[in-house]
Amino acid sequence: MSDGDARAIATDRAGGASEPVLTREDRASLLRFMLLMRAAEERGLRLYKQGKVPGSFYDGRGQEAISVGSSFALAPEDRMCILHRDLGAHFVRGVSPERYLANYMGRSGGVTGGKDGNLHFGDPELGCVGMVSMLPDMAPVATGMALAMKMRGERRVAMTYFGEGSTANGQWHEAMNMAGIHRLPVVFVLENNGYAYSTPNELEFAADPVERAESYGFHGVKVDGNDVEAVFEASVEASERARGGGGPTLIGCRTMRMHGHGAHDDMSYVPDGVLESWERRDPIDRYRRHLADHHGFSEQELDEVATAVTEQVAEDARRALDSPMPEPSLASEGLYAEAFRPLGDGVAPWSRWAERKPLRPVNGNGRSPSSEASVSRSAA
Amino acid sequence: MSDGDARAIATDRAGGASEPVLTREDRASLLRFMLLMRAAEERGLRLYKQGKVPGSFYDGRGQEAISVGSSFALAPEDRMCILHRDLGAHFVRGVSPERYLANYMGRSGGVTGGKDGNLHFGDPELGCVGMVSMLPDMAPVATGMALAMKMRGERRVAMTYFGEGSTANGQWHEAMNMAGIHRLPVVFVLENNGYAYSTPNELEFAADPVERAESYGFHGVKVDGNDVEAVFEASVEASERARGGGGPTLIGCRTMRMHGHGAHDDMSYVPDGVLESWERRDPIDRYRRHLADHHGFSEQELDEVATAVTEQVAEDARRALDSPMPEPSLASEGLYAEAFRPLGDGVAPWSRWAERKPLRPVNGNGRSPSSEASVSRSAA
Amino acid sequence: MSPEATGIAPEEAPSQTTPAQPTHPGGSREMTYLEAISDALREEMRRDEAVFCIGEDIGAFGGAFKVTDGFAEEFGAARVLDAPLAENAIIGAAVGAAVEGMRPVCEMQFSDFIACGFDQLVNVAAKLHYRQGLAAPMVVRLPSGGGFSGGPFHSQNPEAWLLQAPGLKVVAPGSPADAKGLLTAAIRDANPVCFLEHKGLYRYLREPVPEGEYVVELGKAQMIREGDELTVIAYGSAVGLATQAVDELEADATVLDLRSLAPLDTEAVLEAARRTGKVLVAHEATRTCGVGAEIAAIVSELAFEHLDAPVRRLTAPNLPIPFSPPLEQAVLPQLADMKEACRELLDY
Amino acid sequence: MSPEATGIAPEEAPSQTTPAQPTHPGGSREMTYLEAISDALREEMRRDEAVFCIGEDIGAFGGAFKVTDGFAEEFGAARVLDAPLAENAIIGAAVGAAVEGMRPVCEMQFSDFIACGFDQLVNVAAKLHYRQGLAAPMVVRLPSGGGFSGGPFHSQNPEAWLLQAPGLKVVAPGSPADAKGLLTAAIRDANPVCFLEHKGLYRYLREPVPEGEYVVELGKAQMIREGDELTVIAYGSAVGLATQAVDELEADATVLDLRSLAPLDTEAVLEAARRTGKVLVAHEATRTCGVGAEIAAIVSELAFEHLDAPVRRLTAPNLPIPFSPPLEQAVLPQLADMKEACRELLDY
Ligand SMILES: Cc1ncc(C[n+]2csc(CCOP(=O)(O)OP(=O)(O)O)c2C)c(N)n1
Ligand SMILES: Cc1ncc(C[n+]2csc(CCOP(=O)(O)OP(=O)(O)O)c2C)c(N)n1
Ligand SMILES: [Mg+2]
Ligand SMILES: [Mg+2]
Repeated sequence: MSDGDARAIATDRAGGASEPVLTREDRASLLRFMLLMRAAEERGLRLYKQGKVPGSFYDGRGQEAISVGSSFALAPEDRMCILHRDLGAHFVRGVSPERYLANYMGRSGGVTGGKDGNLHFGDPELGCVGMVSMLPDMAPVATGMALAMKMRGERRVAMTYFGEGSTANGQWHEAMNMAGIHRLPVVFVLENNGYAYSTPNELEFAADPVERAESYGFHGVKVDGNDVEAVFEASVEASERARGGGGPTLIGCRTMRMHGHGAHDDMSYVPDGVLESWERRDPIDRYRRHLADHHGFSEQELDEVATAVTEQVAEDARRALDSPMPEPSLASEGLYAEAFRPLGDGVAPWSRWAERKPLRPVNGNGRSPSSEASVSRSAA
Repeated sequence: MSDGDARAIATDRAGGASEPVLTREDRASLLRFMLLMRAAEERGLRLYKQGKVPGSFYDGRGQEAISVGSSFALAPEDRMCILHRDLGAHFVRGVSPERYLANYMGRSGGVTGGKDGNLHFGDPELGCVGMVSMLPDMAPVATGMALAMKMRGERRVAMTYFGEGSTANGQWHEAMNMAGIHRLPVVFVLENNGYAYSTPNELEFAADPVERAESYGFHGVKVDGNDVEAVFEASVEASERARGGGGPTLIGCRTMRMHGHGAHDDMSYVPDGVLESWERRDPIDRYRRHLADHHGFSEQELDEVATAVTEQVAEDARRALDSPMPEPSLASEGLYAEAFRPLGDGVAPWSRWAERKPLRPVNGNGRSPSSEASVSRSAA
Repeated sequence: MSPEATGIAPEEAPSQTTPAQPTHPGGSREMTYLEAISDALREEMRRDEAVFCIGEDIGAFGGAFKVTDGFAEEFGAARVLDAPLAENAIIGAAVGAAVEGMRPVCEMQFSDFIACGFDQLVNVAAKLHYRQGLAAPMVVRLPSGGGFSGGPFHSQNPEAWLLQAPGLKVVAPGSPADAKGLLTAAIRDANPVCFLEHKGLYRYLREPVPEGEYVVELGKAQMIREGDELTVIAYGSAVGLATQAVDELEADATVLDLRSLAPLDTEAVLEAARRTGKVLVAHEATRTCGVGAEIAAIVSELAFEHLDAPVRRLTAPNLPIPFSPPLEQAVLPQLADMKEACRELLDY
Repeated sequence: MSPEATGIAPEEAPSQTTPAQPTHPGGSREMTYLEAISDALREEMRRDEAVFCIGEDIGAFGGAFKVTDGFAEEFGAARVLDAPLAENAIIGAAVGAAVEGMRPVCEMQFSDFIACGFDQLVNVAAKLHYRQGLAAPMVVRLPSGGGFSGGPFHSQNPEAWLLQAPGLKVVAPGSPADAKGLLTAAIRDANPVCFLEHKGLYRYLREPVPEGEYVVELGKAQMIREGDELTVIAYGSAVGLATQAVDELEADATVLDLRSLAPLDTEAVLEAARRTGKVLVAHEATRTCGVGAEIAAIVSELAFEHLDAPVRRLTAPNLPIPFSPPLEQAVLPQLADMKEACRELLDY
């Protein structure tokens, strides 16, 4: 499939809305975040092979355009539940490669400080709720965040992800259905990467789950998941719709998981030639070419972005390796919360957000101050 | 809505298959089973009001055409999981009003002998698996029965029911999805009676769940749930499709729950006039008129059917009341099974089944004799 | 048995009085256990607009047991949200709303349906703070217990499942005043709290309950009777049974109402066990790996030298709760069983 | 820590030998715990065409831990069914197939995911025979346990949840031979049996296992060491730890491997408790309302007069299992903890 075909798929989803404006710098950012995700995951995999990562290792190679393109659309006050193939979204929202790598290695400098591993994290300060293993359990959670936003009359959005395999689970259905009934401001990003672990699409469902959006009463769109701007545009449209009270959107991204489910998985179940053909649609290579061909980026400029990323990851890996293991006594801390602390806002690198007003109403339907300040009386 | 309109809805579902043949006697049976359901439930409700039914009381008044019409299509070797609005199906398959009433009263003569109450029963000897409260948990179970049938290459069908409210639950989705993937011989009968307990359709879903069938890769049809022959015809078509390897069908029946969720529920949440308008579409009255107008049944004949039913229920109620309460010692029996015993076949009153061959292959892909004979070695 | 025993019908069943609570400055009013729960919920919804209810049929209908009767009128349908029949979505959405600063109170129509929302409760809600340092202040109300021919799916006491899910708090009031005070504390707590309300007590218990704000700290047991020869440790429906039994036996016994199962007031348990030397643990839930087992293990380990008799458990046996009255009565602990268990220990 | 500790990678970890089993007429072959499970499953699928497997990635891929490696080739994809990611559907479909005369063996990819199929397991499967007299012969395989940085969702031991669901049988082999014999018995049993297989033992334990048909009756504990001063009651991963501890301490101790948790071999437990007067119960699962609590309660009640020391529990505390090695080691019971617990009791 050529670049042109991919575009055709992308416009498939268009609803006539005017194109969101990406500056030159925004485009460089999109490339940079994809490169950052790839480089950080490559580094993580190396650390794993060196025995520095306990447990298992999972990455999202080949799927970088999805998490980067979708999260790039969000405002600081929006909220995310990010999944195991979506490292790029953590970087967009402000997590550093250092904290990602440290988390994988179980170090105290990791986002969870060693309490949880892998991509099972979300930085509350950056408006994220860390995923659990059970799939797709974050779909109801994101739905609940959107419910709170709607109850308070806020122009905000919750966004979450799931693989196509996870759509078989009942919780997916429950979340879609509830989101549809109340037209909640939630954006669901479906990543169809061909497989659930080893299980191919034909054993996961008999009809493309994107098609189901309609039967939940909301919009479903198909985009080329290897085209970062297509994902971005669909996400902008979905977020704007959500903010305007138009309800949820299911964005179905077709892509391919270019690595095994985890590092131990040799993908012997993937037929010959499939990976090779997807390799030619690599989202990073394609976007690099696209920037050169259509947006006047020079090879030197593009190389500079790549070099900066390489250096950043190298430096962050060093720092992550310097981070100590947690003290064993930490294990017995933090079972219960002493008090509620609200989520913070994420970084929103899209230039559009640089100077706009906050999306939360200043008063009226806003958050109850008592609830934010509320202090637990429990003995804990 | 007139009778004519209802017919229009019914033909909506038609697929061009030739009309299944109903004899005059079959039609009398359909009327009789609907009357039997209504009379038995009325009797049950009276017993409840007299304090003879412990716990609560639930019925399916107004929905008689659905359970009767659908189960009437089945062959003896087919299997059912029957729900709380579907007493008619138990009667069609061979349960007596006596055992139904005794079960409600917690007597030893009830189908569960007092272990469980309400409609939480299924007679294993008649090919039925008793429902649980959790909705719609029988959908995966029926799917599993159909899976077994398919694995053994049998031309048999599993049929189950659920209310429209239950379609919001994740298990509904999981069952639909699995049935669709493997094109299993299962017939799902959806009863949209307007409410889940007090919750109206608009708070249950944003789009009619029948429409979802397609997104699971199988047929969905809409029928007038108050037209017994329409339900029957859709069920015959669905069962034949299933037997022929054509996969599941979701039959969506529009109806109205004419009583509260349970006897304690005064239905104050139903807007004025709704019940009255549905009363005019009562499935039993309509069918009686239909038999008189189109099939030459005399008033006397029809009265005779009704009288016989009244007498049968009176007699069965007497016997149920004579049935003793179970011995307390029974409570501690039967937690574990000592050995597996296969389900028996149900009664199949449709004249078509009177002289046909068994649907199970005689050998080859059939049941493993070892598994039927297998004896538990457990200490229990 | 008639339906009002389930608390569904509006008629009132004969009520029993538990010992008076400490007097409250704001005055008090006679309330049933059910009214006390409604009262706490209403007070908190008035006080804090972040508090909202979500569950099946809780809006216009007021809930299967009428706990939220009139709430939709007072607070609007958006804060008394009728949910679709989807327990994982209810609990999962509550987690999401909670981290966003709301204070959701979920109602399971019957506690038995917690099995349908189990994953969100034990994997998402319970572990969130430990794993991510993120608080999820939410309550899951669980109408529990049997005794009215609810059968195997409307009579369960699910507390042991919840206690095996570290990160949840679990409370089980045995009196109207505690029901109000503990629910208030649960709503204000920063953690997911499972609130077990026994359906059999809904309209059976009635006593003066403090008006206005009333908080009972989570994690504190309460002494209902003080005596030196025996301690009966109970919670929920077993508290009344235990009190009645020792009163009728005129036993010199302590009755300790745990009130909170997690955190557990181990100190109060051990103090009573050491002081009396004989312990009976009583609950309605089934036996194996239940609260009784845990208390017996704690007492046997930490009060070993003080014990004058084996720690006994009075519980339902390991069976589903059958429907028919004679079967159900054979399974659920009765007053006679309680008296016999006390007598045996006293005579040991 | 490297991935093979999870049993996922093909490399072999250093293995430990458990005491020899009684010799078997059909001869025996060295197998790991994992191979013994595969072997039982393969034998039963060959013997009875009603037996089939259903689970995620168990077909062409052979399962996350490779238990069904090669099965799809031998038995065809239809009998080694790759299920969609839907645990309630897997267990529910198994119930349906079981009542139809099949013998389904479900695999949960990790035992932690049982929370996602909990409702079908505890409400449908467990209660079916009691309520309806209908047997559902099925097995749910549950790869359990931690020790390899699986984190809070890949390290749990869910047995207490299952034991609080009357109607389920629950087994937890601690050796390769028992893994084979108990799985065979589980498949042939007429009830839903939860089969807890500890992931840490998969490639760690290796011993001669009887070839061909081999059945270990459900509900029978096994004495691993016989001694008079102390009894350590354990199952699963704690059995090896207990044996090693008493051996290294050269203690005159009995080690009892429960093997079945439901039904429980209460007789064997009480015999050992009465004979030795001192009991330690050890398991990896978290503490509150766990198997340790149940055993401690039973022993304290029924062997009270024979006890020379408090019954002690060695378990994980009430915490999720953290990911990072130093944290995980702080939470899971270690050999040193086991030795210390034994020593304390011996010195009591
Ligand atoms: C409820 C649940 N069951 C099983 C698993 C084990 N598991 C982990 S990833 C995976 C496949 C997920 O596939 P998909 O949703 O397509 O996401 P992908 O990994 O392809 O991005 C499975 C079955 C799980 N995580 N959650
Ligand atoms: C999982 C689950 N949650 C809650 C309930 C409580 N409940 C019993 S009936 C009912 C409404 C069911 O509505 P619907 O599926 O439309 O069936 P109907 O009763 O209208 O036939 C509810 C919520 C239940 N039975 N199962
Ligand atoms: Mg996938
Ligand atoms: Mg309905």
